[in-house]
This record gives sequence, C-alpha cells and structure tokens, in this order.
Amino acid sequence: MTANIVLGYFFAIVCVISTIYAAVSRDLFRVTIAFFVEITCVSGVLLTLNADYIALIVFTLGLMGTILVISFSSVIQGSLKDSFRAEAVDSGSRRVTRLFGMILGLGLGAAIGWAFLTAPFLDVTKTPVISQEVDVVVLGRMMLGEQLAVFELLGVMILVVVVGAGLLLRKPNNAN
Amino acid sequence: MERLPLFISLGSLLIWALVALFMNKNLRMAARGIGLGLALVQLGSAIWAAARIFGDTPGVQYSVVWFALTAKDVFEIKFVVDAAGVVFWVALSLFTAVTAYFSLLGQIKGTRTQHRGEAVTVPLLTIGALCALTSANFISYYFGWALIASLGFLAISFSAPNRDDRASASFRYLILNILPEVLFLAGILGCYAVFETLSFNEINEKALADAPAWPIMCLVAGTMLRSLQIPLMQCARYLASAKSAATPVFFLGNAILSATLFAKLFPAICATEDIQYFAIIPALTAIAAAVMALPEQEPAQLVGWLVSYVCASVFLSGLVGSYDAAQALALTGSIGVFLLASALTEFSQEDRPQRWLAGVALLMMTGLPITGWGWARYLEYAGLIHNEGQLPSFHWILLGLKLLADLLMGIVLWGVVRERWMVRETTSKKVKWEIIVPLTILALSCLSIAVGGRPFGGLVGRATVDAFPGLVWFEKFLTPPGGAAKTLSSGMDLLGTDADFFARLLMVGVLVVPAMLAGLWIFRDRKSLEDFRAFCARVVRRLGQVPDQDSKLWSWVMRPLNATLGSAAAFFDSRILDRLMADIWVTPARFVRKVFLVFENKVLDQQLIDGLAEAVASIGKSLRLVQNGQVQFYFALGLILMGAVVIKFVVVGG
Amino acid sequence: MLSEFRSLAIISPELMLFATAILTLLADISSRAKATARGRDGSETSSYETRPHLVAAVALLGLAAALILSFRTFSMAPTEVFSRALSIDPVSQFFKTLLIFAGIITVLQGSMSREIHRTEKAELHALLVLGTLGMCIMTSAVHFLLLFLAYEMVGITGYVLAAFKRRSGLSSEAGVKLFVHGSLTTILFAIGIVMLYGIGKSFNILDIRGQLAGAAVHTGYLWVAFGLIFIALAGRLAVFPFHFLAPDIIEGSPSPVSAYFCVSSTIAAMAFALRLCIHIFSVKGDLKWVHLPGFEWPDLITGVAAVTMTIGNLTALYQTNLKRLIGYSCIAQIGYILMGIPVLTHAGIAAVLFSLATYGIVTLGTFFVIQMVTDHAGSEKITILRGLVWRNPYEGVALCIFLLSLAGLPPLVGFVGRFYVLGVVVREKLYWLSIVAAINWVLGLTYYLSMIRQVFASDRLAPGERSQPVMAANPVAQFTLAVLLLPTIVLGIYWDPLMNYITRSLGAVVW
Amino acid sequence: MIPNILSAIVFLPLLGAALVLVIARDDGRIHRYVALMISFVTFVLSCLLVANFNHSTVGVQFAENYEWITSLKISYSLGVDGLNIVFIPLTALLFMLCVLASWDRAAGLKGYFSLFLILETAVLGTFAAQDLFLLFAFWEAALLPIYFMIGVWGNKNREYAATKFFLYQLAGSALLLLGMLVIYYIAEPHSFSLIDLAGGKFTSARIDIGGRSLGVEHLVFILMLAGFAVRLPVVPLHSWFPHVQAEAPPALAAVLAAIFIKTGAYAIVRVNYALFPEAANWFAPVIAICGAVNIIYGGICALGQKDIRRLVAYSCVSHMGFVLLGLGIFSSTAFHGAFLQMGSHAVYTGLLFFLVGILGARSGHHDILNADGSVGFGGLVSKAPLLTGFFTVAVFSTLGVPGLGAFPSESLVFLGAFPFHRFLTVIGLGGMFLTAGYLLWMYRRVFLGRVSENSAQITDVTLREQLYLVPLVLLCVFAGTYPTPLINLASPTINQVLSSLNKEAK
Amino acid sequence: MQIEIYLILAATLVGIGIGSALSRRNIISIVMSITTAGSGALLAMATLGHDSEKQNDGLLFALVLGAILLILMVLGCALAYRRFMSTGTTNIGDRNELRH
Repeated sequence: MTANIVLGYFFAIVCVISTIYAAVSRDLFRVTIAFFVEITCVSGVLLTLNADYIALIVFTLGLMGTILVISFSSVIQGSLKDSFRAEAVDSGSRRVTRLFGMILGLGLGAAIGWAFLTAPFLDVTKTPVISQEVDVVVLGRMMLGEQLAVFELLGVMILVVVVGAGLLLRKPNNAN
Repeated sequence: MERLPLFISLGSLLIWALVALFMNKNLRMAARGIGLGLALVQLGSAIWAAARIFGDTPGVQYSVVWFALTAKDVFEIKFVVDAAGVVFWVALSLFTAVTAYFSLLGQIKGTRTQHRGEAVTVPLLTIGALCALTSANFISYYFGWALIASLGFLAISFSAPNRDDRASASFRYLILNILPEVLFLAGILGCYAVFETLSFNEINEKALADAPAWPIMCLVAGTMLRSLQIPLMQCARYLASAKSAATPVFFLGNAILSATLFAKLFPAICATEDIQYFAIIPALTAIAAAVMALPEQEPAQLVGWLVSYVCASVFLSGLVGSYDAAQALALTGSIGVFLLASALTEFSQEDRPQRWLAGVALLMMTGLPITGWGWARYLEYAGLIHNEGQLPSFHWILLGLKLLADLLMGIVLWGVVRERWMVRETTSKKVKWEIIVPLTILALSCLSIAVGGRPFGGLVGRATVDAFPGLVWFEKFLTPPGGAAKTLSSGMDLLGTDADFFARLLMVGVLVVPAMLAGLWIFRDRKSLEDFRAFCARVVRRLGQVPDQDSKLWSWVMRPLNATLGSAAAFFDSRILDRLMADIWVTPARFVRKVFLVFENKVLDQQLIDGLAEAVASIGKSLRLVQNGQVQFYFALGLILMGAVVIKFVVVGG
Repeated sequence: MLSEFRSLAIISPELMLFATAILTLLADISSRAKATARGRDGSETSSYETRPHLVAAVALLGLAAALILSFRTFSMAPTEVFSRALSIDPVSQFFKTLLIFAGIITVLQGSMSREIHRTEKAELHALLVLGTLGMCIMTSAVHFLLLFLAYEMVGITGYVLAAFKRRSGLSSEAGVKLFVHGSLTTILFAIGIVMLYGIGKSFNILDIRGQLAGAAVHTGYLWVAFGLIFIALAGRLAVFPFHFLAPDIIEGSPSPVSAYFCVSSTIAAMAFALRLCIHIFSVKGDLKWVHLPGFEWPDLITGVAAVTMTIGNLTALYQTNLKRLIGYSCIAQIGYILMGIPVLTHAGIAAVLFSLATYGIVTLGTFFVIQMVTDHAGSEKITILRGLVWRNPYEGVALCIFLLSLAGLPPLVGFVGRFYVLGVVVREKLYWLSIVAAINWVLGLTYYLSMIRQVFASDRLAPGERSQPVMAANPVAQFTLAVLLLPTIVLGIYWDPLMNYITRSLGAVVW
Repeated sequence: MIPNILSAIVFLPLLGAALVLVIARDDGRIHRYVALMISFVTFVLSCLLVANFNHSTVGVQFAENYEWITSLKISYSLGVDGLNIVFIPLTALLFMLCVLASWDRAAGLKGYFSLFLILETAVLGTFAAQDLFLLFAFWEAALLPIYFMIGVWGNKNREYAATKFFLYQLAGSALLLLGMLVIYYIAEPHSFSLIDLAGGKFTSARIDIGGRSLGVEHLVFILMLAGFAVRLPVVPLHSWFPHVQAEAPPALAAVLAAIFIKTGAYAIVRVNYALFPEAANWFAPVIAICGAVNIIYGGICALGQKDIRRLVAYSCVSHMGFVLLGLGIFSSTAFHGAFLQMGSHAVYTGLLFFLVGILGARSGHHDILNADGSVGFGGLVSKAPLLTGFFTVAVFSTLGVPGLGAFPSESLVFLGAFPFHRFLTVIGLGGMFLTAGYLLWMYRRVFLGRVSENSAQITDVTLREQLYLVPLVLLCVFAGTYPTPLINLASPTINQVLSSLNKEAK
Repeated sequence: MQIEIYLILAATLVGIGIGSALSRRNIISIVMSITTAGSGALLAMATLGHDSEKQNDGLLFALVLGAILLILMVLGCALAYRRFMSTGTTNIGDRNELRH
C-alpha cells in the first residue's frame, strides 16, 4: 500500500516535471522524450488506481505517439537529425504570446482544479476505492454487452482514420 | 331657368378654352373666330342675366353640395347673381369679348399671333373672375382668386414665352399674388374658425355681433396687398413689362376682384372695429402712384401706375364705408383703364385708332364730370366728406391726401392727352373703322352711364332721375347687400346736403379746372413736356432714389434713410421692391435653403444615415482584424471571453 | 433478441449510412482500372481510371435509402435503445432526416466539385457519409460516452475533409486549424463530461438530469462544467467566443465540405445544444422547461446569441470572399436560431427546429450555386457573381432567392423561421433581445444585398476584368436546385404542416 | 358578381408575372402586351368592385376569410371598406398606365414586367389585407421588386439608391414586426386579425422594459408608426426617397411616389388608428407637428434642388405632410382632406413623374441647372407645347390651383386643421407657397425663357404617351373640381374611425 | 494517495497541456501538448470512475479517451505532413492565408 503511495507520488512528480519540461523546451527531440516520459508516468499513476488495462493503453499511446512523432518528423524534414532542430527562433512579442498562452492554460487548469476540489459531492481527501476486479474483464464485458454501440462506433472511427490518414498521406498523383 | 345664364356663360367659356386648346396651327384662325363668337354668347348671357336681375327678379342664389362629410361639415359651392355681381359680369364679358376681338384681329393681320397657351388662359381667366364675381361663399370666391393668380402667371408667361423679361415678370406677378395670399387664406381660415361658416351672408350676419376683427382684417389686408398697394406697389413695374398680356390679367384679377370682395363682405367690413385706419395705405398709395406717373414716358408703365391708383381709390372709399363709391369707382375705373391699356398696347403708336381710343380713355380717366369715372369721383368725395360721424378728423386727412393725389394724376393724364392729340406727329392716314366702331360704342355707353348718373341727376333734381328707368338699375347696383346698417352715403340721401355740394365743388375745383389747366400748360409743346418730365424725374430722384448702392444686405432699409425724404422715399424707389424681395424673401430663403440642404445632404443623409452605416461598417472592419488567422489566438481569445463570462456568472450571479 | 432486433430496425438509418460508406469505398476500389500515361519527358506514370459517377451513384442511392428509412421511423413512439444510450424520438428523427438530406446534397455537390480530384471522390463521399453517421448518432445519443464518440467522429471526419483539397495551402491550413481547435475543444469536452460524471456517477443524460434536479448543486462547479461543454458546443456551432475559426474553415475547405460544415455540422451541433441545455440543465414543466434553480445558464445563451449574430453580421460587412462571407452569415444565422433555446418553451424549441430546417435547406442551396460559380470561375472573389443572372438566369435567380431567404424576407421560408424565433422571444418578454435581433435583421440584409447586387449587376466591367463565361447547363444541378427551391418558396407561403409536425413531435418527446 | 373578386384583383397580376416569365421569347415584345392585358383586366375588375360597393354601410365588404396558418391563427383575410376602396382601382389604374409608360423600354422586358406585376400584387394586397400578418407580408413583398427594378434598370447611382431603399424599408419593417409580435402575444386570444384586434383592446396592457412599466398601446403605436413613417416618408426618415426617385426608372418612380408611399399613410389609419385609439389621441399632436415639419422641410429642400427628379421627390415629401397634418387632427374635415389628398396626390404626382420621365428620356438628363449654373433645358414651351401643357396641369395640380389636383384636399385639411392647430396650419400654408416657389422656379427654368441647346432636340409628346397622360389629366381635373363621389365612398368608414377615435378622447 | 492529488495532477496536466498547445508553434509539438492535456482528462476520469461503486462507465470512457487521443495523434501527424507538402512548413502560424 505504501509502495503504491510512494510510487504514485513519484510518478506524479516526474510526470509534472517532464510535462513542464516538454512545455518549455525548445528542442523537439527533448520534447518528444519528455512527452514519452510524461505519458509513461501517467500510466504509472493509473497503475496505482489498479486500472491496469487503461494504463497499458496510455503507455501504448505514449509509445506509439513518440514513434509516430519521430517518424513523421523524419519524413517531413528528410533526416532525423534536422528534424529535431529547435523551433523557429522566438521574437519578443512571440515570447509574450507564449507566456500568455501558458498562463491561460494554467488558469484553465486552476479553474478545473478549483471546481474539482470544491465540489461538495466529492470527498477529495479520501483515497479512491480500488476495484478488486481486473479492469480488462469489466471493460470487455461492457464493450461487448451493454455498451456495444460504443465499441462499434470506435470501430467506425478507426475506419474513418484509416481512410482519412490514407488520404492525407497519399502522394499527389502527378499524372492528373 | 335662373341658372341658365350663368351656365351658358361658363359653358361657352369652357368650350372656348377647349377649342383654343385643341386647335392646331392651321385652325388657329377658326379657333379665334369661334372664341369671339363664344365670347359674344357669353356677353349675351350676361346681359340676359342682368336684364332678369334688374327687371323683376331679386338676386338669385344657388348652391352645389361639394362635400357632405358629416351632418355638420357640409361644404357647398355657392353662387349668387345679384345686382352688383351682374353689372361687373357684363363689364367682364365686355372685356373678354374685346380681347377676343383683338386676338382675332391680330391673327388676321398677322401682327400679333397668340400662343396657344395664352389663348387658353383668356377664357379660363374669365371663368375665374366669373367665379369670384358670382361667389356667395369663400370656396367659390377663392376658386376664382387662385385661378386668376395662376392663370395670370401663365398668360404672362405664354405671351412671349421665350423672352427672359416676360418670364421674370410672370414670376414677380406670381409673388405679388402669393404673398398676400398668406394673409388672405389666414383670413378665410379665421372666418371659418370664428364664424364656423364660409358663406358671405352668414359671415355678414355674425360679424355684426361681437366677433374678433382679425379674420376680416386679414382678408382686407390680403386683398389690398394684392392690388398694388403700398408695400407691393412697385409690382406695377413688373406688370408693365408684361405688356399686352397683362391687359386682361390685372384688370380682371385685381380691381374687380377687390371691389367684389368689398361688395360681398361690406357689412362685415363696416362692422369691424378700426378697420378704417387701413385707409391711410390707399391714400398714400394714390399719391405715390401719381408721383411715379409724373415723369413716366413708357405708356404701359403709366397704365401700371394708373391701376395702382384706381385700386387705391376703390379701397379708400370702401374702407371709409362708402359702398356705392367703391362700386362705382371699381366699375368705371376698370373700364377706363381697360380701354387705355388696350389702346396703348394693342396698337402701334402710329395707328389712328390708338390715338382715338387712347384719347377717349384718357378723357374718361381725367374725371370729367360727364364720364363715369367723374361720377364715381363725386361719390367718393361725398363719402369722404360725409364720413364725419365715424372718424373725427381722420377722414379730412384722407380727403386731403386723396385730393393731392387726384391733382397730380390729373396733371399727368391731361398731359398725356395733350401729348397724344396735339404734340405728336402722325404718319398713318388710314382710318381703322373696325377698331373705332366697337370702341366708340363702348365709350359712348360709358358716357351715357355717366351722363345719366348721379352728378347730372343731382344737378337737375330728383324728377330727372325718375325719368331715366335705367338709373333704377344703378340704384340696385349701388345698394349694399342685406344687413348693412352702417352704409353711410348710399342712395339718394345725399342730394341737397352739404356733402353733395362740397363734393361737386371739389370735382370741379380740383379735377377739372386746376388739373386741366396745369396739365395743358405744362405740356404746351414738346420741349416743355420733356423739360417737365426731366424736372419731375429729378424731383423724384431727389426725393427718393439715391444712387445705387447695390448688393448690400438690408439696402432697402439703408437707401430710404439716405434719401432726402426719409422713409417715404421707399415708395418712390424703383429698386426698393427688388431689394426688399431680395432681403426679406430671396436671401433668407437662400440661406434657409442652404442650411436645410446642408442639414439634409450633409448632416442627415451623409453624416447621420450614411455615417451610421459607415460607423457600423467600420466596426465590422475592426472586427475583421480580430480574425488574424492564428488558431491559437482564436482559442485563447475564446477562453478568455468565456472565462470572463463564467466568472461573472459565478461571482455576480445571473 | 427480438428487442435487439427491433433496436436494429430503429437505428436502420444509421446502419444504412454505414453500409453506404463501405459500399462506396468498395465500389471505388472494385471499379478502378490501372491506366498508364506517357508524360512529356517520356516517363511512364501509372494512374487509376476511376468511375466517379458510379461511386457517386452508390453513395447517393445509399443516402436515399437512409432517408427513406429515417422517414419510416418518423412516426415511432419515443424509445431508447442500446441500454438507454440512444434516444429515438420524433425530434431526433427530424434531425436525422435533415442531416441525411443535407448529406445527399453535399455528396451531390462533392461529385460535381472540380476541387476534388476524381480519384478521391469515393473517399470524400465515404467521409461525408461517415460524418453524417456520426451526426445522426449525436442527435439521438443520450449517453455521454456515445455523445462524445459521435462528437469526436464528426470532428475527425471534419479534419480530414477540411484538408481534402490537394496541394492547396488553404485547404491544409483549414485542416490544421480545425484540428488544433477541434482537439482542444475535445479535451475540454472530455473534462466537462468528467465533471458531470462526478456529480451523477453516470454517463446517462437522464440519470445526470435526475441528479442535478434532485440535489442542490454547487453553482461554481456547474458553471465550470457547463462552460467546458459549452466550449465544445460553441466550437462546433460557431457561436460567440469560439466562432472565430469558422469562417477560416469555410473559406479554406473545398465547397462541398464548406456546405457540410455550415449545414450538417451546425444542425448536429444544435441537436447537441438542445441536449445540453434542455435535456440536462432544465427541468420539464408543462409545455415548457425550467432551468435549474440558481443556475442561470439561459442568460448566458441569450447573451451569446445576441453577440453572435451581431458579430457575425458586422464582420460579414467587409468580406470579399464568397465562401467566407457565407461563413459569417452562417454565424449570424446560428446566433439568431440560438435565441429560441433560452426561452425554454415548446414554442421556442419548435421555432429553433423550424428555422434550423429552413436554414439548412437554404444554406445548402446557396452553397450549391456558389460552388457552381466558383468552380466555373476558378476564383472565390465576390465579383465573380457579377452579372450572373444575365449569364445563367436560373442559377442567378435561385441564388438570389436563397440569399433573400437567408436575409429573412417574406414570402420566403427564411422569414418564417425568423418570425417564429422573434415571436417566442417577444412572447417571453426578452424585449432587448428582440430589438437586437431586429437590428440584426437589417444589418444582415446589407451584405446579402451586396451579393445580390453583384448577381444583378449589368453595368460595364472594371478595367482588366474579364466577363465570366456562361456556365453550361447541368440538368442534375438544375433539378437539385429545384428541389431546394421548392421548400424555400412553398414553405414560405404555407408552412403549417411542417410546424404542426414539429409541434407534435415536441409534444411526444419525453424530455 | 365574380366570387372572390378581391383575390382575383390581388393575384391576377401575380399570375400575369408568372405568365410573362413563362413566355420564353426573347425579343420581349409580347411581354408588354401580356402585362398590359393583365393590368387592364385587373383595372376592370377593380372598377367592378367599386361599382358593386355599397357605400352606405361601414363594414368590410367583399370579405374573404380563409384559415391560412392555423398554428398562429393567421388567416387569409381580404376585405374592402371605405378606407381602401379608392386605392384599389387607383393602384390598378396607375399600374396599367405605368405599363404603357414603359412601353418602349428596350432590354430586359421579361424581368421588368414580371417584377412590375409582382409589385402590383404586393401593393394591392397591402391595401386589401385585413389581417396584420398578411398585410405585413404584402408590405414586405413590395420591397423586392422595387429593389430589383431600381438596381437593374435604374440610373447611374442605382445600386446605392436601391440598397439605401431596402435598408431603410427593412429597418421600418423591423419595428413593425416587433410591434406586431408584441400585440399578437398580448391579445387574448392571440390573433392577427385587424377586426379582432380593433377597438382599444390594449389600453390597459402594460409591459416592463428595463424595470419601467410602459403602456403597450403607446409603445406599439410608436413602433408601428415609425415603421409606417419610413415609407410615408416622414421627415427624419425620408432620405431614401429622393435618392430612389432620382435613380428609379420613370414608371417605377411614378408608382413609388403615387401609390407606394400611400400605403404608409393608409396603414397608419388602418392599423394604428383602428387598433390603438387611445394612443392615437395621445400622439395625434405629434403626428400633426410631423406633418407641418414635413411640409416645410420638404418644401425648403425642394427649393434648392437642381435635379428635377429630386425636386419633385422633395415636393412629394412636402405634400405627404398635408396628409399627416390631416391625419393628426381628428376632425372630420381634416381627416377627409387627408384621405382625399392621398388620392389626388397619387394622380398628380403620377402625372408629374411620368412627365419627368418623358423629359429625361428625351434629353438624357434631368438637370434644371447645369453644374456651371446655366439652364439645363429652357424654352420648351415652343419646342414641345403639348408636353408643356401636360406639365402645366401637373405643376398647377401640385400647387393646389382650384379645379386641379390638390385644391379640394388641401382646402379641407386647412379648414379642418385651423380651429385645432392654428400655428401648424399657418405653417402648412407657408408650405403651399414654398410649393409655388420651387415648382414655378423649375417651370420657368425648364419651359420658359430662351431655348437652350439641350432642349433643341426635344420632341413633343407622342400619341402613345398621350394615351397614358390624358387619363391622369382628366383625373386631376376630377379630383380638383368634384371628387365628391370618392369622398362619399369613403365617408362612412372614415366617420366611424373618427368616432371611435373621438370616443376614446373623452 | 488521496483523490485530490490525482485531481490536482490531472488539472495540472490539462493546464500545462493546453497552455503549451496555445503557445507552441510546431504542429507536431502541439499534437503532443494536446495529448498531454488529454491524458490529464483521462486521469481525472479514471480517478472519478474509481471513486464510485459502479466504476465501469468511467473506465470505459478512459479507454475511449485513450483511443481517441491516439487517433488524434495519428491524424495530427498526417495533417502536419499534408501541411508540409502543400506549403513547406509545419509551423502553425506561418503562411496563413485564411484571415480577415
């Protein structure tokens, strides 16, 4: 239990640090790495909730995302090395805008946090109820049972993505 | 049956107008012939009506319902054919017939071709005058009044439409009609508001009771203003430049109409408090007209001043309450001036007929006792003398002024008589019988009227009056409409009184002997004539006309002040009216127009309406700039706005 | 089993849509034949010969079938299927019919569009159909999971569709912008859902509503949740704080897709708005709803509606790009329609539905003509409309009728919608709002007139300007225009049946 | 008697428009025959209507009532009473004459005539409608044809004028719409029927706006009045009118000035006075003042115009002031005068605009004075005597010369107004003289004086043009001498309206 | 670990993610930021889902969210590619023509 807590805090702290790093770093490669670390940490935090399957999904998300980013960057820039140059040099006003955007985002986060923490129906000081059932079973039952529609819809979405991404990535046909 | 003459008259005039309208160039001669025929028919019907009226029937009144809006608001077109009206009607028909005759004559000889529009206006003008003459309420009276005003404008315009001076004369004529119309209409509306009727009879009845004076005053003032009286006297100049066309126009329009109104509303006018003081205006006008006429060389202009003078006489008598004098002056004066104007304008100077006609007319107008005009003058003086009960000394002042004016005008007229007949050489030998015969008939008829008239009758006594049955007509003609208790010198009552004696004395003492002698002496030959005219011109200029100080604002105030005679000079200053018009009407109108147009175009339309549109559009323009294409900016902006709203709702509440 | 089968019958339009998308793709693949062409430099390039007509025919037939199916489900009593995740009621069926109809027109537009490469028509049709499918689900989803998924499905098809035009900087820019904007709103939407879930411990809207109505809820929390979901809604609906992107997208996308965004997407989002405002945050009363006590969200919507239409109209005044102009006009229209929601009466919602339907039809018509013109001219400047009516009278007059209907002039159907909306606003005594709406009525006319003026312009061309050539007559297009014109005019004169139907539907729904 | 004759009159032109559109021939000659035929039949039918009109009753006759939109209780309800019986044949006549006046138009006849006929339907419908919604629909429907006709067939600055026209009108309509909706939802049961709503049903109703309680009657009265006033046009809201008149094609300009703006005055009586008698009494002085302001303002603005069309347009503004002045005074005389003025103004302004159109078509310009101050025409009386004659009649009708045009109506207005508002009446009198000032100034510059180069090529009126001018001249004379039959048609209803208004005053 | 820690972490992730998405320029890094924010939402969902007795729905949502985030990443990269192919830039603010 204690290990759970310690691990949770560890993941949380690492997660926050890597997120901040990802947000402020100007080197895309480092950002990508930080992103990977951060998502991994989220999946770690999820593990402390005993949501193993979700954690796996999130980890997969992080991994695939990182791979995706790296590969696309290399495709776009032609070589891996070039693609991880820093973003275009910031000008003064641009920096202000960045700062402003960041403040805005943090404000939004603060608002959400405030709403959550002050919610009367939520006793935030207690620890979450940890389900004893393995979540993959629950999820599987639901997705093939009462929430079949969701499952089907996810399938349709994948179709959309396949069609869409295929279309977007298709090279223009010169003959026409 | 009793309506028939009027209907025949109106119908024939209408047909005449239509014939004149639809005849094209080739048929113009026929149109003129038909016109003359119809004019004669009209004259016949007028005489028929007159015969009926003066025979046995009393005045005939009939009405057509115009609008019956509610049981209370009923508006009728009322006509009355009474003694006063019918006499003027005959005179009017006569004028029209003569005008038509001249028109045909001009067409035959090719000397004067009338424009189609001008030809149409003559019968229509007659209709207008007929309406006013036979009117029994304000609706039909105003019908005639306004018709004459606008048709006069057209007649002058069309007489030589391509000439600029004619166009401006017509415009000024219109102004002369329009400015008084404000007062006149206010008077009508006031009568309607005060007496709740438009009928002359009812107004006459109600005015005798205690009633506000201002509507009647407005009416009288409007009528006077329109008749070339003092503030607008200088309009006579513009009429002169309207020349031939003016002949029918201003006679039918002014003298007769004014006198008609006096005839119709005489009791009400007499019953109006203090209206007598208005009489100072015609008295001054008469003097001013005579003074202006002294140096005049242009015959048409002379006629213009004469019109002003005749109208002034009519008003003077009417306002002091001598109904019969006013009527007689109007009738004989209009006949005389009509003759004179026809003579002076329809023929060239070399024509023998012109000289004859003009001579006859001038003799009439000099006020010889045997002429109708002289007879009327007798009544005028008698009225002024007799009027002592009313106005303790005022009427003597009026009499003095009027005598001065008469003397001056007598000199002018005698001078012209002498000039026409004795000084000028003639080159044309041919006698124009076709002109002389009808005009001589006309002149003789006038003379017979005068001979049989009051002065003669007065001299030979009552018995003679009874011997002339025709005189009964004029008794009727000179009798004021019913209900006139305050008429002062009507009927035969004056015979043998002091007033009778003094009036006769004044006639001979002022009009005949001094004026004739002075006139004949002053104009003894061409040189003396020119000397005198030059002298008079100098005097007039010295008195009133200061050198031009053009284009200064308010010069109509400043100029008289610079002149020797002070403000009186205003009446002699030929430019004063232009100035006045410019300063009190044109310049302010231009200014107001400018202000309004600036307001309308710049302020309202461009600034306010278009400006509003532009302001809205510029908001749109600046809103467009928000759309800078940066999606992050969009989202951030959205978040801020949304956040602000939510915070507002959370913190402040709904 | 029977009940499941019945569920399938009830959602048959959606199933048909899915089948259509698949069949379209299959038809495309199976009809492709390889062809080789010799380039100028002698190199051989191979390309696919496709049969776009066949593909379009398949897609259209499928959509037509779906339309018929959705008609068949019109008169069904309100039911909830898939364990109360989908609510099939007359109102949602109404939306679905509209959406499928809009889908037909946009697919037709896509098949005619010159902006879409002929080898990619099948994908376009399939994506349009799939997007329509997502929207159909959105209109009847009463389960947040499903709602979220449908929302996202619409979004994802949208990103692809916006960037559909090949080698076009504008199109890819639109796609990227929409992606960034859309995925950010998605995240916020998700958080909003989480917050609502936190209250009710359920994703089912009916449950959440029960919870909200039952317990006194912390207003601040509710506001944040509502605000977050509203942002997701606003981004899709293009209303006030999140409308900025919409004109960019509509301008950048290919025309059929612009129409799709303007019409289908908006209709679905309005269904979502009804769901959010009426179904979740209001309590049912007699012929009207009551918003949650202490939680004055109608004031927000009212303000948003007023500001939206004003900003849309004002910004539209100075536009020179046709599609962008229509984009702004759509913003204004939506703002106008949105006024019907906060009055919370049946009449208000009926007005919303009515004006939404008419808005859809008319905007589709507008885009249809505009696509024909822009494709023909190869430009999107407003001046290409110059003298249209003299070149192609039918299309010109049709465009004018559509625009005037959008402007809300009787006797066209646009006016009726406005009349109803304004009527309910006045009825609920929101006088200031009615005044704003009236002002906007006049404002809006300005730019519609500026387009109509171009259509009817007969004077000389500016120097350097070439007269646009005459468009060849296209019977299919003309027929489609006639189909769209008919309701625009007929419903403007006699709209009783439609309104009665809507009123009856509203009376039948359980929320 | 033809059943549903009123519907036939109203919708026959629409049918004609469809017919014109359907006939596909491009040379366009046949279109004008169709348009003429249709408008002629409409006119004949409207004459039949007048012939069968029973002028001793006050109620609505030839009423047609059909359910239209049941959900809003909108009915298709037409009817004729004293208020509109005169305007329906007048409209039909003027439109027929306008078709003749557009006869030798070269291009685009199909669209032109179809729009024209649609406009006729809209205007006739506005006059005949007895349902507020129907009235509004017709009211709005008139805008589109006018907009297109100005925008397509207008003069140089046409697009600006057309847009201005439309925006102005729509702003007015927006107010009207708001007012309409407010009373619709306040009336119980909800109704748009003018007959149901009439008679002061809103006297006690109040609404809250911004915390202040306002009387519905007064509020809606002002809203609707403002809506109608835009069309009338009342002075601060009039600036569309001169622009439009300067740019519109001549026949349309005639229709606008003669008929279209009358719908505004008509609607004030039909809607405002009938529905809100108490507010009408409360607001009547302001209406009368507006009338006086219109008279003077329009007159003074007309004084400064160099374009003959704008001059005549401002003259219209001025003369509609007489209507307003009459409507602002609830005396039988003034009210009848206002109505008569509406009718006679239609006639003589129609004539005037036809003539201005002829003049413009002949010369290609409308400037009385050119930019350098020289005369734009001049001496036309010798070049075109007939034209001058017609013009004279028109100008003198406008002046209120006895026997022509405006004389009886203006007399009645003044006679009725003077006992109530002396000052305003005298101001109105001043307006008459302003009229003389600007019209005769124009007349002198155009027709008298020297023949200028510009007017040398101007030919006289042709026979076809006489065909549509002569009826109007005859009507001018009729209106100026003995319009009593017309007044008798309208009188019972007007008196009834007045009595209900005056009842409320006590 | 209390619920508030999870929620604070979730809110932090969302805040920083959105802030970074609003301030970054490269499309790919924006995609990553969005995913970060999404993972925050996912975390909150999972937490609240665990708070209840019937946690199932919440987990399902988290799963769906994860899937959608992945889809978004794929699409985002594809779009970046598309953008690059048509304009040669992957910066979101560059060569914007859709404005005003």
